[in-house]
Amino acid sequence: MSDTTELQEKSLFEAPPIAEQERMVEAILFATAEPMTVADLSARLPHGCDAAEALAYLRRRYEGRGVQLVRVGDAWAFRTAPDLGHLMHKETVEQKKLSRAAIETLAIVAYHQPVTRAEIEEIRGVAVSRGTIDQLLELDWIRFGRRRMTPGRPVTFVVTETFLDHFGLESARDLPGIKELRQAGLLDSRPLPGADKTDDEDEATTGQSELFED
Amino acid sequence: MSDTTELQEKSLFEAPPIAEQERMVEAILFATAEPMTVADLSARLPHGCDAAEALAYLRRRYEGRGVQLVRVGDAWAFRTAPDLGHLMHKETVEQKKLSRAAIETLAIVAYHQPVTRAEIEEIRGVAVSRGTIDQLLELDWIRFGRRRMTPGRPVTFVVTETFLDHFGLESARDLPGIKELRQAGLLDSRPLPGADKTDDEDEATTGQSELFED
Amino acid sequence: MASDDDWDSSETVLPVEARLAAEALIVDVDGFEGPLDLLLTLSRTQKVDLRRISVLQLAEQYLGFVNQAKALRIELAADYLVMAAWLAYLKSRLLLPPDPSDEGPSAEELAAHLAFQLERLEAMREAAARLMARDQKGRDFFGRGIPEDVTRIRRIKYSATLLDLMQAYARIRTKDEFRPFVMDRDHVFTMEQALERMRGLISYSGIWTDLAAYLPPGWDTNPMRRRSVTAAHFAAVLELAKAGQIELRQGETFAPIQIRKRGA
Repeated sequence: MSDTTELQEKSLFEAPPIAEQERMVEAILFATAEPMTVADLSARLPHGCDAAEALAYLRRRYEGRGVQLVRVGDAWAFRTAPDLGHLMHKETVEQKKLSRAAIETLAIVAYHQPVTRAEIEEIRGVAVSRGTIDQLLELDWIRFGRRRMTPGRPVTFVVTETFLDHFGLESARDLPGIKELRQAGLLDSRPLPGADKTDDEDEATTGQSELFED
Repeated sequence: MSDTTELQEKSLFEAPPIAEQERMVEAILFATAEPMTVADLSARLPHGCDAAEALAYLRRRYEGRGVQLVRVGDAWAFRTAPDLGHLMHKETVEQKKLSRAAIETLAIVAYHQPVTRAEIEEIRGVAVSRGTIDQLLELDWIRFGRRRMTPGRPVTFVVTETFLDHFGLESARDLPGIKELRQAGLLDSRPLPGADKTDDEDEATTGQSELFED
Repeated sequence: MASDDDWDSSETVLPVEARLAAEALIVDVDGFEGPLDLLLTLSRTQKVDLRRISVLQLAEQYLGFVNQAKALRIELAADYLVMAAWLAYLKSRLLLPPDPSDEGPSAEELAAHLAFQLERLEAMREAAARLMARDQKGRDFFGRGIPEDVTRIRRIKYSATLLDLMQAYARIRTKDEFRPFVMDRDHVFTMEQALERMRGLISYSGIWTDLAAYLPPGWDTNPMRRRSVTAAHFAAVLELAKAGQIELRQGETFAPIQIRKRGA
């Protein structure tokens, strides 16, 4: 017992050299397919290690290699270099084709997050089907965010770390063109002048052919 | 059109530089679900590549790193460096009460040390399982004392520093004696006739008679 | 309802040229994702930046589309018609001089908002395309193929208190030679007895310990005895606390009562 406390105390003061810490982070990240946060790594490393610093060294070491250390939100993971994808045709995962509605909804969630369903519908100008949202939730590309503090307290949607991982994004801030879109005011939620919404929320798909019948 | 054919022909004769081949092998071995032979690798690499040579370079590059390129039969794979295997474990600590048999055995050792196994069994009135002793030894709460100078020279057990630490005692003498136990109501204050005699006999063998002074 | 017959009849009504032009525009109403999508498609025929689009012209194009659909007896969903009605209103507002008595947003504000909506939808379409054109995991880059699982080790930490140890020893010592502690009145434990007992025990309790741990062995099986012994010990610890010998605490109502020696 006293031996272990002594050891722990010693390790509190003497962390392994940074080169060794780098090796450890390398081993841990190589072993997992999922991105790991600095906190996850710290929990696995001996006391006194600086996971963030080790990560910085490791990232530099793998620059230009066939495998790269990439940032995914708050987490880190090794991924093969994108230019070598053609060698991996056997590993390629057959992806379910996403509908245009699903792709657009995903983009809207990513660029406008946190966003409510009503806002998605306003931007697309059409009702969002339950299946579309369900498909994106199932892929773990979007998830529920906080409720909006407005009447009805609607749920919001945000993109996930899995989404960032899939599209090789460090964070949602790195979405292509997001800065320009924001500057152009295209990510603002701008209500229709005058309080009432004229475009009917009621997306009745029932044929109103009788209006055309002469 | 002619450009592409030219390019293809060129690649037929001119393999990518070896550094590039190394990157390719690195990416393939990282991403595949199984170790790969030189033949497997060659099949995936562009024409004219030397998978064996690329492997040799790659192996050297990973020497001393947190992951290593190892041979698995005829095939190659990345594996965690053997000295970092401990990072692949996650410990969870669970609190558990000591079993009744263990705590009783421990109490006997504490009160009667040095004590032989036969003596413990005599006091408890039941056989002491090997597991119970082992558990207490493993906890470092008891240890082997001197051998008793009696026929068979049985080993004795005594309590350890760790034991004293855990129970907040300075020495085994600080254990509450029979008198205190009795006062505390843990022992009947009116022993049956003959009980004292047994007590005395015990004390003689324990060498801790001062603990039991009435 | 647009049946085959309707199609045939419309073919006979309209000259071929007009029908082709209409088809080029309409193609398939189901192909549009709502009126806004249709408006966006129509606006492209203006071949200008969406910011400089003529909403008036767009409204006319849309209304023309709806009229053609009507002539072709194509079934349009309600939202297309709602949009048509709104655009007709907007068109008249844009053409007429502003009414000073009219409160609410001006026609220009409404037109600007529509242009904004179109621009925003277009921007999101482009963003979606750029997103999908990115390198994707499982297609362009890959994660570890042979993840090494983390082995979970469950370490069990055994604990025992001094009281456990003492009680265990007392249990052994009372088994044979001693008569187990039994009161004359079988099921009653008095406060005085508890007090005397606790005075002896308390000096070994430097740490917070549940009061329940102090109850004498053998009193917890019979409910009557358990009640009596619990009440007696509870009263006893109150006495001891009053005398300043121990400290008492309880996390919340009905939570276990814990005691420890004063000054520990």
